[in-house]
Amino acid sequence: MIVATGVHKRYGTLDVLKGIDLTVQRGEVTCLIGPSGSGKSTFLRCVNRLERIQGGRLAVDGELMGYKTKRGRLHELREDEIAAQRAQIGMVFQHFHLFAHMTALENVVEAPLRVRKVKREDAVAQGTALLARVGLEDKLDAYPSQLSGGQQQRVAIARALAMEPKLMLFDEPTSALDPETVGEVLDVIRDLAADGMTMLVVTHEMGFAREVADTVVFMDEGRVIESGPPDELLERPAHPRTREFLARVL
Amino acid sequence: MIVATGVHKRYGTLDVLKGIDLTVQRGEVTCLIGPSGSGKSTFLRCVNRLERIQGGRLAVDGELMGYKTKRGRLHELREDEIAAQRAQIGMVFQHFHLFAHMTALENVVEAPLRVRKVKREDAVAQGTALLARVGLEDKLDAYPSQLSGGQQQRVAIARALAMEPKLMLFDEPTSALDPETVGEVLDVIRDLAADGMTMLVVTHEMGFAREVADTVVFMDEGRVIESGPPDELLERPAHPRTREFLARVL
Amino acid sequence: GGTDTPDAPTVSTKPVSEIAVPPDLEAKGTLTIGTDASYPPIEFMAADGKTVEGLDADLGKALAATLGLKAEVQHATFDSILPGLTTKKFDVGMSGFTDTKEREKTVDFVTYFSAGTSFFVKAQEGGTVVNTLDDLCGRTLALQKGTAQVEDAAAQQKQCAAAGKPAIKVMTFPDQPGANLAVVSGRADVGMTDSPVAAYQAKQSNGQLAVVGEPYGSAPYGIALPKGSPLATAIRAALKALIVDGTYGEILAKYGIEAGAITEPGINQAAE
Amino acid sequence: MQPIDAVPVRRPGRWIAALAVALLAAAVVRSVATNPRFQWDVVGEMLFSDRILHGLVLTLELTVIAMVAGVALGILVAVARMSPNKLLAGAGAFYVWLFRGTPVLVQLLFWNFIAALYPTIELGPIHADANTLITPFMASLLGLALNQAAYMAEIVRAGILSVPEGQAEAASALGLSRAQTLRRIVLPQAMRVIVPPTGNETISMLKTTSLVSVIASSDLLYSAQLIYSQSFQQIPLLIVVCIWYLAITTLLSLGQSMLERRYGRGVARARRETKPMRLPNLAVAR
Amino acid sequence: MQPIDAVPVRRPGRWIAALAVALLAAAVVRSVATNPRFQWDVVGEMLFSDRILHGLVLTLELTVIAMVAGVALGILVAVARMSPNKLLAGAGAFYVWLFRGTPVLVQLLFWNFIAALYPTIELGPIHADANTLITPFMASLLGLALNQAAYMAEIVRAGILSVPEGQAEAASALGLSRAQTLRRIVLPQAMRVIVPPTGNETISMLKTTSLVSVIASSDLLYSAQLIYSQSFQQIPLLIVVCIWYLAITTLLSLGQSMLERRYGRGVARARRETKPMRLPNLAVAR
Ligand SMILES: Nc1ncnc2c1ncn2[C@@H]1O[C@H](COP(=O)(O)OP(=O)(O)OP(=O)(O)O)[C@@H](O)[C@H]1O
Ligand SMILES: Nc1ncnc2c1ncn2[C@@H]1O[C@H](COP(=O)(O)OP(=O)(O)OP(=O)(O)O)[C@@H](O)[C@H]1O
Ligand SMILES: [Mg+2]
Ligand SMILES: [Mg+2]
Repeated sequence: MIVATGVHKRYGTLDVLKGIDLTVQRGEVTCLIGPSGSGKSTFLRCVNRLERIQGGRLAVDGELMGYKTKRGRLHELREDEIAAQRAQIGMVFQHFHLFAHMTALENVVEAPLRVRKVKREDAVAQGTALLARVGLEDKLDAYPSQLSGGQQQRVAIARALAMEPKLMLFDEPTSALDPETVGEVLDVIRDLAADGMTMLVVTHEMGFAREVADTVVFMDEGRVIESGPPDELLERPAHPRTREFLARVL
Repeated sequence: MIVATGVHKRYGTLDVLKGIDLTVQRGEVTCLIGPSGSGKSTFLRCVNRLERIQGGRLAVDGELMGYKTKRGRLHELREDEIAAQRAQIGMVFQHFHLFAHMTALENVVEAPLRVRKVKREDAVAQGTALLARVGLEDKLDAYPSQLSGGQQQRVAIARALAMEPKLMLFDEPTSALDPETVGEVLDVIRDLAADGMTMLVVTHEMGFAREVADTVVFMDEGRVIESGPPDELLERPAHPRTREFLARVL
Repeated sequence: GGTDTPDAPTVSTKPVSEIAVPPDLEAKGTLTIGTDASYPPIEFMAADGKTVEGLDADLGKALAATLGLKAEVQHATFDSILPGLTTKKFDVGMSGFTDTKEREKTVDFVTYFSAGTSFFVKAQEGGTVVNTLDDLCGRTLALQKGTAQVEDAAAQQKQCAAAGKPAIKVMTFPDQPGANLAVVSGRADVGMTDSPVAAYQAKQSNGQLAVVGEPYGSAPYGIALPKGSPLATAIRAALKALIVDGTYGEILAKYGIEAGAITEPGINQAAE
Repeated sequence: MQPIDAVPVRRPGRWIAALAVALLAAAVVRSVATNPRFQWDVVGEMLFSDRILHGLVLTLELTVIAMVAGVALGILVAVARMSPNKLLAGAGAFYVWLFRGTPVLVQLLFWNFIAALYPTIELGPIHADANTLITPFMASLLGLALNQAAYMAEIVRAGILSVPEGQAEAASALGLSRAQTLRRIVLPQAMRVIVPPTGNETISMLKTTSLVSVIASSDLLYSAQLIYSQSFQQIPLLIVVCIWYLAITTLLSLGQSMLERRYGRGVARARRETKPMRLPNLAVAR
Repeated sequence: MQPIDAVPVRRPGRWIAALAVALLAAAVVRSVATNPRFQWDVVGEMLFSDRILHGLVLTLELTVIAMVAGVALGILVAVARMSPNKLLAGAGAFYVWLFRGTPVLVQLLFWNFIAALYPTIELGPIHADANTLITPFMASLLGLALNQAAYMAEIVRAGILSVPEGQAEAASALGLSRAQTLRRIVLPQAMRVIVPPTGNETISMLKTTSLVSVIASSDLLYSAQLIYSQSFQQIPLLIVVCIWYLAITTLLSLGQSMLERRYGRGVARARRETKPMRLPNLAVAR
């Protein structure tokens, strides 16, 4: 589903990603772990082209993100073509970023209505079903400010799912939550995994990674240090840096 | 140091504290735990009179907070008298609330300069020493926005200590931090405890409570359910509600 | 165009001792004159931006001297001069006021000049021709707010309606330059103002404006005083003295407006 | 529960202040009502007179149209200024500089008397007499709206900058286009910051419209001035004007607080509502 | 590293827009420079003439004093409006209503002609002739500053509300008094929100001062009007006025951005600086 080869990303003179090679198979859950500043969020943002990359190739479902190849040369895509590519990828942010002026249901139906041009009644039916699926059937008309952090994050997940994405990206979806509500959100993600959704999850919850991930990838200083099945990588890390990091967070 | 008897607090028609009895001895560390909404923050805010109470008595170091007794009757204190009481109690907030337009050092020296009317050079010397004590000697001139969460919280602690308080209140000082920086702040609080500072700490970090607290108090729905030494309360809770809560967070 | 600044006025400074000046004014020693210095040549600001010049300024100083007073000519907006008399901000108002019945309801006038009204248009081949008030019907007319011509136009409006002619489209501007610009830009067909003013601005406009037709009417200009003020008779007497000794004639000649000279000043002589 | 039955702090300063304000108010009301110079009879007579009402209508027309056009154009200019396209950003900045930098009065004179500079206007196929193309009403609107747009552009820009970046980012991630993001996500949230200063501007505009007097259009204030320039009842007529302005300002302020509540939706926390920002009570003597 | 060597998206709309703007600008400059009706020689001659410079000085004096007084009074009114004391809050709200609701022109006339209403002013021991107590310059200042204070009060109020409550709370917890909290903690942070609209207001004030012409004080604009009422050079003199206003506006805008940077201290995140708010590029054709 995701094929990244030698992805480079620079901010000004700061090299943030220094050649990322990473593959996520369809239907697989991959967890991305690593210290603060290692470039995990940046990589996620490159995957749905919220950031442009300066080198390498990044394809989702066989399509290069942001470019097309014509007569052997890369051509930049237009805004609307990039928007169409993004619409196929769901993204859940650390701080939810729910639209503050819309109710939970309005948040969920906005993109289907405007981007997929679904009929309003269909969008509302789908949105209601999605909110029910994340356990918020009684919060349809609540504004984000009236919801707890865990509830907000579940709305954000429903909002991303409403576009029926092929791939979901999660950027530390539980790290802004208080300890008691973390569980709610992890349950929802666990369900999605069980349904076969392809997911790339940046997380600090090692217990969750161990339980749900098919592959765990450890990044540091803009590079992938090692990757493998969770029980292997988390129990018997090959690389000293991985060991050092795990010692600190576990 | 703190003696609370039957403290009641209402917001409009909502009874938040329904008779809190609690004593904190000089030089002791007390940890306050309990589910969200149980009134932990509210109690802390009553202790330094950021909120008025509607019933009961609350004294710090033998003085009623916000009142004086004259000829057998309670008299409300004037603003400046309350400010003087508050100046003796340090408070550290969950979200730090550093003064955004001041550097770390300016944050720390502000209250000594304005409230204690210390000479500038003395305040700066003391502030520099305090920031060094929390491990931030190289961040004197950094603005809060240039500091990580853990660093900001340590500045907030230094700011409270600069008033040379008799008592320190902490309201979930680490819950807005990312997992890797929680340790920095807990280390500082641990040091304070070792130095004999009297402290009342609202926390979700059970490991920390077990290690540092002399007493752990469990609150629920505006009441103290039980309290005791940490290994007793955390290992063999007497009350079913405590047991249920601990099962969820541990 | 340039700005003609006439030489300093030559004024007879000999007090006429038999004229009785009200005691409060005598005590004060100065005659405060309110004028709107944007109406050349009746009154305008000298190049220094502080001294007011023109007929009213010169005549005002001469009158004050005759009464044994110092003159203080203060610039004020036209609207504010008559209210300023009530508040005692000014002792007299001299700003080319036409003595009208309407104005006589609130103030007294000592008449000192007789001005007709002239029409002016944009100077161009085959431009608008206006000879009489009747020619105004159906045209766009530019006026300055608060002038006597506003009332003339309102009266003529009724005449046009009575004669079954199209109405006048009146545009009333806050100041005379606005009205002039309306004529120059073709926004208005014709403007109407006191004859001396019309002649002066035609000269100043570098050939952009032209006076057309014959002046009509001969409305008296009056020096405005608070209603019932005892100063009125004193001013009239002083003015009479200036007419007799020739100072009056000299001042008018200086601005080239001898045509409007009068021989006998009166009090409240508005035409019916 | 042991009740708290405390003697409140005595605040003599507060009582003295209250008394002073009350006395002052009474004195002002009495003096205004009894002073014959205010000529309250004339006020009553002129308040609903035809000329005043006609002026009022023009004032309202100009205010509404100029504000609507000014806000719309202001949004475009703000967006242009913030555009990544250098040319557009420059053009937007120039617009704001030029129109904020020159007095509305001059702009009104310019549009109305443009024929004095350009007797005929040629714009490609259009070829027209300037005076027929731009009527005085058009000139008023052009002058007021183009000027207002420059001020609104600054207000809108501040509003847009106040919306957290995450909102636009989340919209992009969902596949919304830039235009949709602006219209559906950013602007509605920016409104919270945009509405209060726009209220100020609208109330200002109400009064600014009286500058159209320089092109001989009679708004509320100029109508009154024209009347008192003949009848010399300056004070009562100005009172009439103030009464109308105050009435409309009151309505506009009500409208503003309704809009503020509307766009505050979902922003105020539930618990915030019972707990307004408390502020030092500086002016009261202790 | 495998470089990305992609063909950029073609944006013909952008090029056409650039060309159109450039052509338009060239046409306007040419036409303005060559049209004899602008009388550029007179503009050059009058730009530094004494009367214009005197008017300019009065304009600047009034703007500076009225803005300083307006801001100071505006802060007091805003604090009063937000006070827990009902009386003070009511007085503040009334002040804003009254002064925003009446035109500055009327306020200026009121102060200048207060003698028409109250020939002598008696305030306890003070007993003075209204005309000598309130000179035209005083009247101008009173009118402009009191009016400005009402608008500033709204701006300051919005600024204070924008400071997170936690800031004032942290200050209280440290034992700072209410006055200290306001002065040292709340206001400095509110400045970020207060400065931009105050810039708008200052630039407005620059032009509003010309209303003092109703009380015959000669500011920049009125000086020009007095000159052209005699010399008939209306157009070049208005151009002179615009040049001066534009020059001062430019200086004020520079001052504003310096202040904005000063009060932005500590607010912009380090990483934000390299990443400005990106906005939809609406106006460019795709
Ligand atoms: N817009 C930007 N401009 C400049 N530098 C940036 C920007 N975004 C990120 N960076 C820098 O890139 C590096 C990687 O940041 P990134 O947010 O990807 O790390 P992360 O692994 O997600 O860390 P965390 O666990 O703290 O979220 C950091 O040094 C960061 O400061
Ligand atoms: N200012 C207020 N106005 C109204 N209700 C309030 C206010 N502050 C707190 N409450 C209510 O009081 C109750 C106790 O709140 P408090 O913040 O003390 O809980 P807490 O134990 O600190 O919870 P948490 O762990 O979430 O911080 C909650 O129901 C809350 O909604
Ligand atoms: Mg990250
Ligand atoms: Mg709490």
